[in-house]
Amino acid sequence: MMDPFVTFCLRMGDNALILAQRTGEWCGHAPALEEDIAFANMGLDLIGQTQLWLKLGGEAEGKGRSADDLAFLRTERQFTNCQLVEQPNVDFAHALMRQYLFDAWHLPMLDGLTQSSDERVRAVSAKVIKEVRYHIDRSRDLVIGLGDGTDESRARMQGALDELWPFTADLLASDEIDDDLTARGVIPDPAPVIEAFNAETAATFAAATLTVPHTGLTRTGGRNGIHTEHMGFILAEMQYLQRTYPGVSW
Amino acid sequence: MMDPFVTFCLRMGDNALILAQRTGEWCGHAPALEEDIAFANMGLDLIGQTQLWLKLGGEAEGKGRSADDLAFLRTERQFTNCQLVEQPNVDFAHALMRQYLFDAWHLPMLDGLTQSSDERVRAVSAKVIKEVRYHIDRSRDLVIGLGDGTDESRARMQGALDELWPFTADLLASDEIDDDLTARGVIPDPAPVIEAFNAETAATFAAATLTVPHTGLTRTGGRNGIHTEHMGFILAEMQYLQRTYPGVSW
Amino acid sequence: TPEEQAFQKRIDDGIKIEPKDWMPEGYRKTLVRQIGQHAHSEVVGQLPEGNWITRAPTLERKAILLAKVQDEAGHGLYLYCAAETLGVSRDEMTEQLLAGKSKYSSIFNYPTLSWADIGAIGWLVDGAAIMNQVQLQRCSYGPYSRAMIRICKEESFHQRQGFDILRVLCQGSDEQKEMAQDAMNRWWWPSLMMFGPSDKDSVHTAQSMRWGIKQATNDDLRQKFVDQTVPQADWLGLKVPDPELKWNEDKGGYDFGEPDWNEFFNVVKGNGPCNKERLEARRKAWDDGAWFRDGLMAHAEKKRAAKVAAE
Amino acid sequence: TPEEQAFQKRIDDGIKIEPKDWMPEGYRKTLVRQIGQHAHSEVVGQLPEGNWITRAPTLERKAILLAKVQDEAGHGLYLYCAAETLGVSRDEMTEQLLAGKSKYSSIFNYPTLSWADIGAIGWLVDGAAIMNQVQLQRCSYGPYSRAMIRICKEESFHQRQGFDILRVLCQGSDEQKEMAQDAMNRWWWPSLMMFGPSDKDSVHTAQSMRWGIKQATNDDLRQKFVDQTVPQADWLGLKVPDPELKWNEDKGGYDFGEPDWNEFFNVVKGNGPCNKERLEARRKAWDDGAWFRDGLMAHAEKKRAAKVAAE
Repeated sequence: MMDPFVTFCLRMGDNALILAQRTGEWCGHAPALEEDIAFANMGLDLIGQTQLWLKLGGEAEGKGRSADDLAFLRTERQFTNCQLVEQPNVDFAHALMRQYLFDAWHLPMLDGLTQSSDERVRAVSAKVIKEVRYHIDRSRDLVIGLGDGTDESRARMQGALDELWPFTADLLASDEIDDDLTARGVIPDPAPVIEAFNAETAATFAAATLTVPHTGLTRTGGRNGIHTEHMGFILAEMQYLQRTYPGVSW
Repeated sequence: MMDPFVTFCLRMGDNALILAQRTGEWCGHAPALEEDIAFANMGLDLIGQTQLWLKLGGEAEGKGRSADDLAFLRTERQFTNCQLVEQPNVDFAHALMRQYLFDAWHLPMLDGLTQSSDERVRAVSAKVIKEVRYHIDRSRDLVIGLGDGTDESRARMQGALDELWPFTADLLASDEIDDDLTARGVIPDPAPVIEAFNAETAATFAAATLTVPHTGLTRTGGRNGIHTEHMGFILAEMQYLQRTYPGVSW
Repeated sequence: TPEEQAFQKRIDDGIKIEPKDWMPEGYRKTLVRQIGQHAHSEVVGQLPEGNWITRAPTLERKAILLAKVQDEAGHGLYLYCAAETLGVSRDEMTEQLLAGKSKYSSIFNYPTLSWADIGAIGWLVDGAAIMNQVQLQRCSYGPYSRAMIRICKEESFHQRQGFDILRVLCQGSDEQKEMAQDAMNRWWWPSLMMFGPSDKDSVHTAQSMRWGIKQATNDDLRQKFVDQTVPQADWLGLKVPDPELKWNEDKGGYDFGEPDWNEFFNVVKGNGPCNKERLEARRKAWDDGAWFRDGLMAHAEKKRAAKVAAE
Repeated sequence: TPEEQAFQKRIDDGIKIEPKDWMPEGYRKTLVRQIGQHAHSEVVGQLPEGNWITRAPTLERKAILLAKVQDEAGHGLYLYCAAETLGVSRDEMTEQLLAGKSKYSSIFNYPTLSWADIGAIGWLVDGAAIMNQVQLQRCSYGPYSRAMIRICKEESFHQRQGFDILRVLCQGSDEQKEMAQDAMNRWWWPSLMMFGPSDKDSVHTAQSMRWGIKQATNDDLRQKFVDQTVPQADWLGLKVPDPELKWNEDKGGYDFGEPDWNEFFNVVKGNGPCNKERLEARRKAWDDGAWFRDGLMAHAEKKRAAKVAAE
């Protein structure tokens, strides 16, 4: 088993980093100037969160790896983000739904983490949770507004929900690493986080007139480094400069 | 001025390589199984051509760079392919039109090169020209068939032609490097190549009921390492493994 | 019936059944299903490997991979032709695939996550496929048998190339070895599942064998595959991810663990990691390509009409 | 007319013109055109830099770039608001941009080919923009002047960050220095062209200056920019790609070569390297986003109706 605390920090950091990559792709291409601004801002928050978590992970690991080393010099199987965040920007509905589902887990998770037995985790999550409250207020409003909008906007949001819902299994999964950290009070018990996620999404999708698909299909593995085929392309792009010019400063 | 002969070999090889990348993206996604086969086959020919030209360029350069070194370890500004071949696969019409325009230059160029004063160039082009005759027979037939097909197929082919035509300027360009090689009989005079290109495309577009756009817009620079913004992403993907695991065998 | 008896006698005598010969409806149906699935597998099989064409690490490897994927599309074409001799068109079969009514090999619902996966697919997946296809060369239906003979030649070539990718990785850096072992870990069990469920759970095996469509049982083929592959893994220095794997002197073969059949049936049902992506990619190719197929058809029609008018 | 005289007097006295004040139609039109172009430039300006967000080499640089692009979109918003005070809506201005009737700064029609380009855009392009915007802070039209004051603060921050990217590259490896010099070679002349044609060829300058819309001539601003930038280039160790560049002791400034105005007018006409890509990207964003804007509007309408019904 990998070091649980390091793994936890990498999972948190990788989620933020890969979601930031997808978010950053919208820059200049969003459907309204306000969304360009919001997505850039969200990307900025997520990169800040990446820096905090990966720094903490690198320090805990004790091999001298910086946040940048961890972001730019690991390979695909070493990334532990959930598969949800790597899903492509098929359209803006996918981007919003991906963000909302992530936020719906992220907020109660962070809420639990602010009670962590680990001081460093408390400090990071206290900082991050403020941003995430703002994110979910925005993403929830948009999911409701577009679900309960025109026929087309509802169809697009429902389509995005159908495609992305199976990936929430990865968000809500826990394994022995989590068990160990939960037992030590470093991270919250998964049950209330899942409960909060379910309550949040049930209320929102009801207001949005959207329906959670009941196919039973689940997609998992990201937290253990098993990704979808999109991931390799994300990394090739993200890491290109660091890989091409190794060891220099930027 | 860079060594003219080396530059010429790189330009030929880079054209083939980057077109092969774009061609390879279709694998499994073409509109008919026959096209999957044809595109894979064309990609295969183009990679073979890449190997021949880059090997020759590397040998002429005399710095011990292999074809793989040249393909996987140069950076964007060092690639000398024309901008046409890096244009994206917007739809299959773009892919076919890009291929046809390239073939329409490639064939007369190779025809001239088979008369080169340089024996190595004669040898490579004699081998390559057989493949390219087959390529243009195919791409020409498809351009005509789809131009003179349904309203939609004509509109798509015309759209692709409108977008890609400005890039033919880069294909047909020549500079002092070419002048030097022409003077030494290594490469053909540009005039008959351009004439052949014009005759070929005029006849084909007439049969295809397509019209060359007369905007006067021209796009050039690829042969001197000035690319479109697509190029960096092509290279990030193509070179990722070699950049990530430097110095190993594959 | 006397027809059925004569039919069975031909098969027992090793005489091939040809398209125009009388055949039982069940025989025809079984073949259409099997050849169709096989053809679809070749077509869908382009996708996981195609995923690495633009990222192949050398020009040589890129060329080999392109050639391989081209072969697969070609195999798809032979097989659709073989199925068409039974009175079902390629377009019909394609529609069935896209509607989710016709299956393809479940192995292609796993993602290719590293370059080593391309090696593992060639070595393990094509290896398992060949094991199955070799016996199909003797299939009682002539067109299928002949298609298989052509295909088998190319497949064994593919297997050697896949093995060679892993050989180089296993002789390479620590990271490359790790990449190879990781691929082995992920592809081993799905490859074993390629032979289908155990004979006792296999619905079609007995009848198919009687009809000469199948020459060997799933379990026999699986055993043969394991016996052939484990020494190759040893040679490569890769660990087979099966704690129960052990040489059994008595039977002259390996004992090995049971694949996770829940996973198998789950993937068959459509819940594998890439089922959705694979079908969507094929649907998109088909839908986006409609204008292309229609355009060429319209042009051919214009040419034909012009020719008729000129005569 | 007396109105015109009173208007001109206010301007000469340095009193700002506000939206509700009387103004000559030409003044209004000039401002709408200029503010609109300026707003469009901020919006289109997201694209060349946005091109490197996913590829920024460190987390810190990625964050800075995201913040910068966010600022640009924000500036676009301020400026559209300023223009709206003159009676033209953001949607109208957007339609004009997308129809190719309204321009944006030609500099954004050049591609960003390397990471150093992000540095060069910050240092040179934002540097030139600030030179122009600083004087616009004193523009006679109140809303525009106030928008400029906010914008200038952020822009000078951007310029320093761009300079810092180049500083690190110039102190880095040979390849990094080469990357920086290459960016300098490509962005220098287009940056000089940002001030517009020489005063003698500039149609609007004289009237704009009389109206207090412009406080300095194109050539004066260009000279100031060169004088400010050349020492910075020297400090970085970058060569300015102008063989005619020379310190002129008499005028206390640099002499420098003439930009290629043919290139300039060609790019303005739409024939630059990325004109087509930029406009298409904005058109696609707008068209693909129609369902989003319509959806939110429909929802707001439903909520409003429900509220009315409840009252």
